[in-house]
Amino acid sequence: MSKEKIKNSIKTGSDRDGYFGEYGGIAAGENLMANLEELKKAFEDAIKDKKFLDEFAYYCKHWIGRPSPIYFAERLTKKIGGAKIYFKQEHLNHTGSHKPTNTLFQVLLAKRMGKKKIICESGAGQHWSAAAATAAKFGIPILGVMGKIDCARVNQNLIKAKHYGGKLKVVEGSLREAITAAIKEWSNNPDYYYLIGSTCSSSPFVDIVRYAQSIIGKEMREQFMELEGKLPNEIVACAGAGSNFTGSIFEFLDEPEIKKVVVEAEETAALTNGTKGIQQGMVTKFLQSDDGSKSLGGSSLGAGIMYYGISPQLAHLNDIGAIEASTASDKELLETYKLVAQNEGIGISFEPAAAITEALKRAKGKAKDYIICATACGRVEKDLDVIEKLIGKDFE
Amino acid sequence: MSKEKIKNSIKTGSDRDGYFGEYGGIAAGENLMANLEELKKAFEDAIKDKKFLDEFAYYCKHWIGRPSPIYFAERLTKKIGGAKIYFKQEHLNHTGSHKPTNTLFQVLLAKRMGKKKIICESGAGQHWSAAAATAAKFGIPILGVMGKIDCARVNQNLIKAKHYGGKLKVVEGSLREAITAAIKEWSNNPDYYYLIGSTCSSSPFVDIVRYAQSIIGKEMREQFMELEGKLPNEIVACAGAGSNFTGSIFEFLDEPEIKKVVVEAEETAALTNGTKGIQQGMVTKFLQSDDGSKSLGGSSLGAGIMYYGISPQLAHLNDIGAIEASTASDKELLETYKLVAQNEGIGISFEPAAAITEALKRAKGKAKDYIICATACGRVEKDLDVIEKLIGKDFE
Amino acid sequence: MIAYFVACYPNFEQSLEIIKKSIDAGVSICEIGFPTQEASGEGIVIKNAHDHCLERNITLKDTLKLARAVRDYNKDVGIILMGYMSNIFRYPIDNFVKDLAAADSDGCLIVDAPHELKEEQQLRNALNKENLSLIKLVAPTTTEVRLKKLSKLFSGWVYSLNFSGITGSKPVDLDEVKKMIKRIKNHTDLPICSGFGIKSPEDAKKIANAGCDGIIVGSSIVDFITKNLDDTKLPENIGKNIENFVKELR
Amino acid sequence: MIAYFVACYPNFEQSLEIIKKSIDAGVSICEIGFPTQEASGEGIVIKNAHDHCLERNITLKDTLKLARAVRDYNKDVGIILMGYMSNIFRYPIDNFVKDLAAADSDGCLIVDAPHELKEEQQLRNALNKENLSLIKLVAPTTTEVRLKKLSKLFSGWVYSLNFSGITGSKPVDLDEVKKMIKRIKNHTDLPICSGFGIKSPEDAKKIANAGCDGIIVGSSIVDFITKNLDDTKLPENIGKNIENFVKELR
Ligand SMILES: Cc1ncc(COP(=O)(O)O)c(C=O)c1O
Ligand SMILES: Cc1ncc(COP(=O)(O)O)c(C=O)c1O
Repeated sequence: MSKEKIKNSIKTGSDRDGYFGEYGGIAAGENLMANLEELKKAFEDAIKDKKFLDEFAYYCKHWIGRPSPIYFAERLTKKIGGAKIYFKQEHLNHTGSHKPTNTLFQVLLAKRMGKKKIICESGAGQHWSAAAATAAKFGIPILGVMGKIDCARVNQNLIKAKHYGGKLKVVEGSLREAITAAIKEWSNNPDYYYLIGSTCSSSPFVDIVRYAQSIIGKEMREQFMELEGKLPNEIVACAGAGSNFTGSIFEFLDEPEIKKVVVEAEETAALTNGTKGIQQGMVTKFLQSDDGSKSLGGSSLGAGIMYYGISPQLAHLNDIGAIEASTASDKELLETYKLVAQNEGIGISFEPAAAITEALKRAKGKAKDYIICATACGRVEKDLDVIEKLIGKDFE
Repeated sequence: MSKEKIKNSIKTGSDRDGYFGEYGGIAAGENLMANLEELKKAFEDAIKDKKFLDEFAYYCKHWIGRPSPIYFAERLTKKIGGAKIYFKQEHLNHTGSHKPTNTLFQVLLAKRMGKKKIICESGAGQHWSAAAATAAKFGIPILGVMGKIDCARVNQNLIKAKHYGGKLKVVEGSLREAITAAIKEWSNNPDYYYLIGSTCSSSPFVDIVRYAQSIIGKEMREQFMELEGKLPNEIVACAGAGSNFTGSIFEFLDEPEIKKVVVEAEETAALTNGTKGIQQGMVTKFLQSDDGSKSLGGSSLGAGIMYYGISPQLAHLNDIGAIEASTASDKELLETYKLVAQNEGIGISFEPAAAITEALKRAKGKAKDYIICATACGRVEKDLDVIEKLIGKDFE
Repeated sequence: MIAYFVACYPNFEQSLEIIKKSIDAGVSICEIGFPTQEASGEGIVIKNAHDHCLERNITLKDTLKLARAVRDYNKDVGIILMGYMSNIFRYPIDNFVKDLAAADSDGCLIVDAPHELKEEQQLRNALNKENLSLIKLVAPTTTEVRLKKLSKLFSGWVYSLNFSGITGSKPVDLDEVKKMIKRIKNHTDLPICSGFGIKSPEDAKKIANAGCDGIIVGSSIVDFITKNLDDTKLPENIGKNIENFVKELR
Repeated sequence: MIAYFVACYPNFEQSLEIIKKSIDAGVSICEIGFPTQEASGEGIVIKNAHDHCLERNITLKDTLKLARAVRDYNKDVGIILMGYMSNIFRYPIDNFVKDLAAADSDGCLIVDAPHELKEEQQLRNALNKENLSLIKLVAPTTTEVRLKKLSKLFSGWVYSLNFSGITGSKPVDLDEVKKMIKRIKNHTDLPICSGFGIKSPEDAKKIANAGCDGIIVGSSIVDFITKNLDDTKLPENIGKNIENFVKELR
């Protein structure tokens, strides 16, 4: 990896005002501005502090179990016939997804800032259980907010979080409403740390989460160089708001020869089908009514990729052609889950099934030395009840 | 690690006849003898084959996600006040326990032997889901046998195994009956590979499983030397039949200064309360009726440590004082689960809770630089429903 | 006294009638909130009113119509549109400012648009050109450095938040309010209005005595409407309710 | 003809009566299985009979008593105890051999005790000293090398397994049986008895013609007992049943 400064690098954080091109920024109430400023300063300080970064690396290794390995999906590759398909096995992380890398980074940041309590939102409950685990590990009380709709289908995460000692507040709706409600909690308690779960909301959250998750791509570089002697030709990852995808590709942003493909749930594809707007603290693409007063979008099996907005950085990168966007349907998620289970002995959750669906399509017919790496960012446990209900009989 | 031959080393496999001292051997039907001989030869050949071992190491790394890290349980250590408590995080392995290391090794062995189908038994279903995943990964059909009692409480493992493509046969009873029934299946189909889940049954199974799982201790040595510059003073691990414990301590058998403590479920503590007998293919300690016609022992929350026998090697090592044995009660398992969740943000299953229970007792009041390492060999998901039912309300 | 209304709550006609009666009762500035799902700064009372209007497809356009009708009723009352950036951005901004001017309103107040937001700057410039105000908020958490910067952007009057948090969530601490107003006065000569947490005429009086030039009542009025939706005399009763506040402020 | 009985199934008295009538019907060797949970080589029919006896606390001691009673009834019939190592080991071995001799039985056959097992060696030595036999089994999967080793240990007669698998699980392949017997004959002059999968007198005849010196019927007899537990004439009917087998073998 070249250490020289690259001219016109796009591998950067947000600009001075928190923007990525014309997206991002801070669209927050005045009462949160001091918090956001404090957070930004704390973040910038922290990432210059070797001790802090060493601490993050230490717990990444020993608590989360990083690095997550890359894995050559040999039988799927053979079945599809074409490019070599790899998985980045983020599901092997503690708590079963990429989420704890972010919660670890931010809880350490909260600790460094002297915060005594944490608030967070969650969609699939993966962030919630990861956040609650992290807060327990460092002995900090935590309050989570989730939408009723999501709670119903990811019960295991709720139970685990409860056992870790987290308190949960359930609100009507889904992730959108959970974020709104969590921000309200923060407004009411500006001395808390707000632990956001993805690359969304106001600056500097997008940069913080991207910073933490970029470890995914960094590991990928090292691992591919070691195993294959070269980097993958394409990197594919799913996105709810985008932390998993951004983390997977950020490392390679200045290498345009590597294709970067983000996959959204067909029903909530903000990047593909959204319009520019200002909601939930940021300027980005949303699935929204024309007048901006309502969110749109249906429901996906992938609870974690069911967000009606997208990371502002990804909106920008998509506009400038640095990434490509695609979608996956519920039917495809199910089929891909089965394929992966039966051919690789890996039970992935619905979210990474979106990425792998796309990877399989792209692999077909490609040269044998072409490499496509899909990030497998979740394990199936949380979705198992739903799958059993839906397609249990298929497996008899 | 010294490479010299140690005089009177006890870090060995079974003797020429498959015995460890007066335990072990082969107590199998004549129709299985050829299979066992074939297996022994194949095993001895395989572990001399660098290519085979490299393959095992490759998949350990990329599919299972080994090495599993060691983890300093800082808050528990502080809470208890005494020795430093470490966890060996085997629950971070793919499928969530130490089991896939064994299934991977044996499926590779089966492949090498040209076997076209696999049979296995399971108690907690951890071995079953790990075995089914491994068989799927290598495209080999698999038949599992489990007892009805166990099936009822580890439903998630059964569903996952089904999705991997495994066929399950349910028999009356628990692990004992499952082993008997699986052996019968093997007797009926001697061309199948019998994939045993632990260090039990006839020679060479005990050696095979021990060989595969010894990676746990090998990793521990490297990791402790790197992190602490010294080895732990005590290693504590739970045992059903003993693969997890044997894997954890085998590496250190010739270092008597390291205490090795095996923890059984109080209700099924064969090593502590058993008598010598010959059942299930081996000479070892069992909880049995005086006349040897029936097994005894109650039920433990730890489905995976509820076996009425014990590895013959452990019976021997216990007789010669190379290891110590202890037990944990259901009440203790529950309490320890809660403690670990709330203080370390790790949701362990009931089996490792046995080891950690013992580790906590031993840590109390010890010197601050004394190190106790407990193997955390399973994650909670499979036990979550049971915990919710039992102590859900405690956590509100 | 400044009163906050959710536009077209419970519908256009009643909403207009309510506002008219409020003006008659002595409201000097009408804050008309335009409905949005994005009500992250609002408590449950106001949020529910927003949801009621959203279900009936009330838009910012309807809100501007309402503002125009209010102006037609009264030439002198202050009219400020209040809401979130989402709707204005989608309107889009320049058209919104044109329509706001056409409605002869006085300006707007945007909850989630700090001056760092480029779109806020765009809105502010457009409003300035039309001689309309962008009312800025100051919160207890606003730092001195920031307050100084903000003071250069004040226009019309200053909205002083009585506490950090969402509407209607906490009791007011009078000493804090006094401190806030004093802090802001150091930076501006514009009127300062205090909002959040004013539930009763007694609250209003206390806060008014804390040194501000006006008080803003929101949740309390919306709550009254919600609780009396079936009352045929609702506008009149709101008027009486507001008279009670105004009396205390004289 | 060799018949396999589960000791004390369904109880001591009936079991004894059944065996007596079987001897009268022409059984030349009685194989009396002692009950154990450890019935890993048995099919469901025999396993259920074992479980029945275990529930009634039948032990190896009871089995020896039964063997003694059988001997008292008939001086010439062969009596072999059959079962698993578990019970004998716990008895323990030396006492078992003493009691077996005292019961005037001819030996025993242990399913799960290959000659590699040290405890088998111990048992074999003890039996040898008392001039009792340890019947060894040969399976289709037994290799030539192994068969040669085994042949040195043969005693009494040789149990040739008709297939690899558990009792009662598969149909018999006659060619395989012939091959088996021929292979064993190459190594020994002792009588060879074929067992497993012999369900009917016709089966018995076919197998007998394959060159063996005796056939062993197990599941089929146990099954008959299980299905006719309430029959007061059960022993007699078993006798008739066995006569049908014996007829085919003459
Ligand atoms: C397993 C899993 N994958 C992916 C996502 C999507 O989130 P993001 O886009 O932030 O990676 C989630 C969110 O909850 C998730 O749980
Ligand atoms: C999580 C877990 N730990 C421990 C065990 C005990 O098995 P062993 O003694 O072979 O390690 C099991 C067995 O299923 C298990 O599932």
